[in-house]
Amino acid sequence: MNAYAPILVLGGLGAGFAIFSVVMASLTGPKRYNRAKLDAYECGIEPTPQPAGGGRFPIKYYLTAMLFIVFDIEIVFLYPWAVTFDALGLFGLVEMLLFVLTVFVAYAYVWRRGGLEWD
Amino acid sequence: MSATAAAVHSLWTTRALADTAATPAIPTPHIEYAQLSPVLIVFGAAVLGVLIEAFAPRAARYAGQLAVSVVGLAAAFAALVALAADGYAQGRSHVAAMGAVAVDGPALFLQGTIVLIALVATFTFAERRLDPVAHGNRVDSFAAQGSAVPGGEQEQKAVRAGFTTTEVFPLLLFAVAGMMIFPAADDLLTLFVSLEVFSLPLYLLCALARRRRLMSQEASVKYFLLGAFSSAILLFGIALLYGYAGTVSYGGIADVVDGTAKLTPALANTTGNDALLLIGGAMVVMGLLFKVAAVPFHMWTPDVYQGAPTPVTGFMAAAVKVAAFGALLRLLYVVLPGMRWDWRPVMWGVAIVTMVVGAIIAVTQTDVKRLLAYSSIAHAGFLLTGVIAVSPSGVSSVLFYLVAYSFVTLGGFAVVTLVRDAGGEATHLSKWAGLGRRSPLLAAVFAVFLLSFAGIPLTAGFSGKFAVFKAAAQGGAVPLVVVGVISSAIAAFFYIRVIVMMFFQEPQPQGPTVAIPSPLTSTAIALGVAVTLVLGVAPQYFLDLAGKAGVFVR
Amino acid sequence: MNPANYLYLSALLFTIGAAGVLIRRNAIIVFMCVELMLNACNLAFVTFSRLHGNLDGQIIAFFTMVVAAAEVVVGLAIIVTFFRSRHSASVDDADLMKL
Amino acid sequence: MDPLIGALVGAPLLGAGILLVGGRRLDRTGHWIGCLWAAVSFVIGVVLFADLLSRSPAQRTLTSHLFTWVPVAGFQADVGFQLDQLSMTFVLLITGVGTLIHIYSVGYMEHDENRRKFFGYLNLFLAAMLLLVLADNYLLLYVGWEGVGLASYLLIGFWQHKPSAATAAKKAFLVNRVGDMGLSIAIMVMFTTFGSFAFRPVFAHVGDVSQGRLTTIGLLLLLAACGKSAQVPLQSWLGDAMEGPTPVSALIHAATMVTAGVYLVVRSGAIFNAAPTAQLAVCVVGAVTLVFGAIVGCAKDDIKKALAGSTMSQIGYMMLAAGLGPIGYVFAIMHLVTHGFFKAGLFLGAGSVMHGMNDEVDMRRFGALRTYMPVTFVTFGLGYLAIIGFPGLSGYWSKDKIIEAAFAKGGTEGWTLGAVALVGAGITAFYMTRVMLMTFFGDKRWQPDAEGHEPHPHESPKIMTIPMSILAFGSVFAGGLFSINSAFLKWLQPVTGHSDGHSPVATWEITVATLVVLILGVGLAWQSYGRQAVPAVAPRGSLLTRAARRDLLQDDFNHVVLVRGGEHLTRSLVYLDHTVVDGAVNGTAAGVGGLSGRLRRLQNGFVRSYAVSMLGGTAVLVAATLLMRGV
Repeated sequence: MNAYAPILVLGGLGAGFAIFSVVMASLTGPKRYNRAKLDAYECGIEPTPQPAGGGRFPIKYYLTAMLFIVFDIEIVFLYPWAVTFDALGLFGLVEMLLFVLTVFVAYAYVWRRGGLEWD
Repeated sequence: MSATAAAVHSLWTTRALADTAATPAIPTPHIEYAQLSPVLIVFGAAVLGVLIEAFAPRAARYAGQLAVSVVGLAAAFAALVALAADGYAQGRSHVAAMGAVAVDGPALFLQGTIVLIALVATFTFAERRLDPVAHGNRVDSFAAQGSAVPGGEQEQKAVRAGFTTTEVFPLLLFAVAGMMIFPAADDLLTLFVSLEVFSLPLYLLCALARRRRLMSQEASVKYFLLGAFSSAILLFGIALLYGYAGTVSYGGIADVVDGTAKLTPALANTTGNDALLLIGGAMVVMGLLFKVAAVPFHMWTPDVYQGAPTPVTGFMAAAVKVAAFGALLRLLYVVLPGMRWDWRPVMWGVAIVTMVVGAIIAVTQTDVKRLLAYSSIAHAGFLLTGVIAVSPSGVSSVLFYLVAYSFVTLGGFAVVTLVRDAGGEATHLSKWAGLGRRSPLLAAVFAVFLLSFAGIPLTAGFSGKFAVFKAAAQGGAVPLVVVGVISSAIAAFFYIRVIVMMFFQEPQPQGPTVAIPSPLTSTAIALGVAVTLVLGVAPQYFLDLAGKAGVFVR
Repeated sequence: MNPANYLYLSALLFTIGAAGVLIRRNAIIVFMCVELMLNACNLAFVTFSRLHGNLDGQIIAFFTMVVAAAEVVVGLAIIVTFFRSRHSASVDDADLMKL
Repeated sequence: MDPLIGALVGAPLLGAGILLVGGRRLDRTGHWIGCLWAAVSFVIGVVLFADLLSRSPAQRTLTSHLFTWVPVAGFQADVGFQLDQLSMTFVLLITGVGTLIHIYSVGYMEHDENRRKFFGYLNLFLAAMLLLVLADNYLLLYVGWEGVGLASYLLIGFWQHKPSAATAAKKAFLVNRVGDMGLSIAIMVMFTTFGSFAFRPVFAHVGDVSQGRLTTIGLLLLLAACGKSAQVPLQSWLGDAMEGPTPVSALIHAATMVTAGVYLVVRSGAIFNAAPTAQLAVCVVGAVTLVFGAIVGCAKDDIKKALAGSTMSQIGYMMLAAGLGPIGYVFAIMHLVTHGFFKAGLFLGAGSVMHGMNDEVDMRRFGALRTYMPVTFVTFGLGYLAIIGFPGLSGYWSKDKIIEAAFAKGGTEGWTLGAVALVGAGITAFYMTRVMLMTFFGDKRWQPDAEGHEPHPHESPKIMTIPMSILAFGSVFAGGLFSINSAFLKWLQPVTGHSDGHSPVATWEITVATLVVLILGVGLAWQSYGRQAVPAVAPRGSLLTRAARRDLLQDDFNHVVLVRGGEHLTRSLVYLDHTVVDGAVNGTAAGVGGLSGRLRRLQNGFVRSYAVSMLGGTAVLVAATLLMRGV
């Protein structure tokens, strides 16, 4: 049972905070609704897209998403290095610089070939 | 409360082990740049290629890319030769980059083969004389704009503007670099990463055909989905092997399998469970068998070979097989020799099924590219017989066979690019009827390649098959050799059938024409013929070379 | 808690992914199932890492994530071009080449 | 010096490679490249010759082991060369005459658009022929043997747009296959008998083997020699082979390739010496062909075919000599060399005549050409005198020796063979005089060619006449030079061995008899073709003449016996084949095909079913691995 205690504590804390926030907001905040506010929030695009042309997303959306993923994921290598920066010394620095440089080459390609332009 | 806090803490930390208490000292890693230089040169050339794509004006890209690729590959080959001359192929071979990459005979031999294949493939990639001139621009085998919808307005615009996908060169180089690491990988992580490094560019290259783009894209989708599926299975196998041995380095796993490793309590617990080893090993081997196109993991091969642009097909058929067989050899000979009594019978089965199925299905094929695809499947079976030998001569015979096979394959697919009609390449076999009348030289060259595939004496194919079967027979796999010879006979049937078709049938009235290639493709074909004949007539030197390069470092 | 349970979970996820690849028609979903398989592998790696008390497994998980991301990028690009030329992402429509 | 031996073969091979791969861009220079590599090969040959001469006779055998081709325990196929006096003689003949003919062809083939290809094939031929004579084992010799066959096939059919040339090439190829079959079976028997096919071990162990085996091998080798050297009964292809360009006829079908059979017999002397039956068979074949070819030569009106008959006949002499054993080996080779000179010269002369006469070959349409083509006339005339054995010229020295050796065999055989050889000499004098008279003397019987062009005979360019002159020089002096102090005999003796034999007839008697026969032959020819005008249309002629015009009915014989008989045999075999063999073969083929069709259906194009197969395969793989551990 002891093993599950932390989970229970964490769950309790989380639930408490959620209930507290919602209740407090409804009690104290002003109540002026509009359409945008009533919509569910989904990363800034319409949650139920129904544009002309059969409900397809523009290709740009995927492109941006893919670019985001591929550049975002590089952090995963930077983080462990940052933690052990001292221990790895100059070797680590040089290697990481090379790594980042390579990522920048990819960035340069994307940028020059218009991958970052929305239109 | 403090007990609870510690327990919460343990959710995201691991308890420090006794011997690494306090701040664990990380030994400063080091990388032997000189020994890795061949791979690094190719990677460097690839990155340079990306920069050319980014900054060079469109008109200058083709020449720039071609120059960078050729120079990079040539430099890499020079570096490989220098390493071999320095004795890294024999006495000085060791494991570089903190146990990630082996620098030894088989690795250098296979890397050299891959680099040469890539060099020849670069020539076929750069061929611009085959397709008719479109809107005043010479075009190659690749799509004007890969992202444009086939037949759409954007594509026509791209064609009119004379766009070409010069990205194929850096993609090729990335793939080559991955393939160079693949047979040299000395831990499972490097194996997996290099697998993906060479696979991902290939998926893209498959989709970039200029003609028949729907088929090309379909090939790409199939290759990608199945390839991703197989690499997921391979990765799970790696996970299980890691679970069994507590390490992913080849030497470490081999020690655990042999029972010579120092047992920690955790290890004692997992090594008791052979299922982890057996299942994991089988799954990793499956991932490699997928790449070499062994039955029953072969089904992607004909579809992808047919759909992909022919230069890419030639490159894939040759280089992937070399890289994957290299990795398979290292895995089975370095990591798993301790359990060869388990995998040898299984591989027997795979080899037999592969040879027989490859040869039999090929009999009824009507498309040249699919025919060559099935032939490559059958050849994978022949190569597997050499792998099964588990002897030094097994290694050297497979190395030799790979060289013989790959250049013939490259040449064969290069010939396919030359036979064309209005719709691009005329790959249907019926159109090849009477080619010997129309273009005797080309038909004769193709006949030489086919004879080599069939393993007729005085060709490279014969020397290779002979070496492999000999090694297998000496290794006690005589029944396997018998099956091999029978399926060779079946295979010879359809190779000869094509030759008969070319020389003894009347040409069709609306038959294809044979394009006059530039020196690029001619070089590729001539090299294929030269290797076929040299390895067929005087194989001894190369057999010796392969024999000298046949010792793995551990 | 017995680490074997994590392994069972991982095997379960892997199987679900594999089954998805075989059953689903939409290329994107097939692909998501492959990603699920990769993540099942990650779970196994991390569990074994904990079991053996070394960090190798966790490092491998990092690499797997990066590789998976690269695969996503390549895969989505391929599937999107495929979809655009056929107006269908069903893998069963990809049967121009057979026999 | 040893690597030079390889270079000897390599040079023309390289030339062939360059010319055949080089493509059209070499069209303008290709012929000179071809000549260059032939000449390089000749120079290397001369260097090696000088090297051999500088050694003592016992040490004039150089070997060069290139590599082991197929290394298996108990079966070792090496690629190695052996250069001794015998090979050296051939090397000089092949490269020397070859180079001259290359140069001649530059002029002869000047207007042919495929001249580059022609020179490529010629180089290929040189390489194959050199390989044949330099091989140190029968297997490699076989490679060269097939190589010259290939080159010959390609060159006979060089003008493949002519149906007759294509047919002739096919015929040569087929007939040669019969002989090649003999050689390949001989090699197999040899291997089972001696466990090797290298010359040295085979010849060293001849004594340990039963007579029957040796006779079998000898007869099979004879069959091979018959095919390549156009000996009865496999001679029918040579006449048709004249469809090829004339330089080819000169080089391949007169001077070198067709003598390969003689080389084979002489080289295998050790085997034949121990198998008298086979030896006698060689003699008989040689004697029969000698007369056969001579008779055919008498009746042909086509100048090249007449010469082809003569070639057959002269090779018959060589075979006869080779069959005599140590008495005759040296003279066979000596006649081979002198024949190489004068026959090549004669063919080149014939080519020169054709060159000036709109490619006309019918001698009945020649006549009186001696004033129009003085150089050709003189060189051809010298060749003529040499071949009929005019005293002092090359043919006299070598042919008389063969006749003498035939008598020296002794017994009835000796008398018979000697008499046949003597009669052959007479017929030779007759038909060669006939050729000479019909071509260069008498009245003009020129006729316009098919397109109505009147012939304007003219001397050929220097590039053609110079090689002809050099060959004529050889025709005159070679035999004499060889005979000074028995130089040739001493040179070859260490390889072939020699014994003098005891001739029942004195040398001077033979010389006189030969001269008498010679004069008879020439006189008869003068009577028929010199004094009387030659009719422009061939008269009906006697039965023998008519038969001879049809190659003594060889083709008809072949047709009746082999083709018809073959058809019957085939028909019955076909029946057997259909019912029994086909049942099995077709059953297998259909089985494979059916299986193929069924398996093929698994490849249904659906990614998902491929994935099922992969996953299923993995499951089987895993299960099998686990099972193995379980077992």
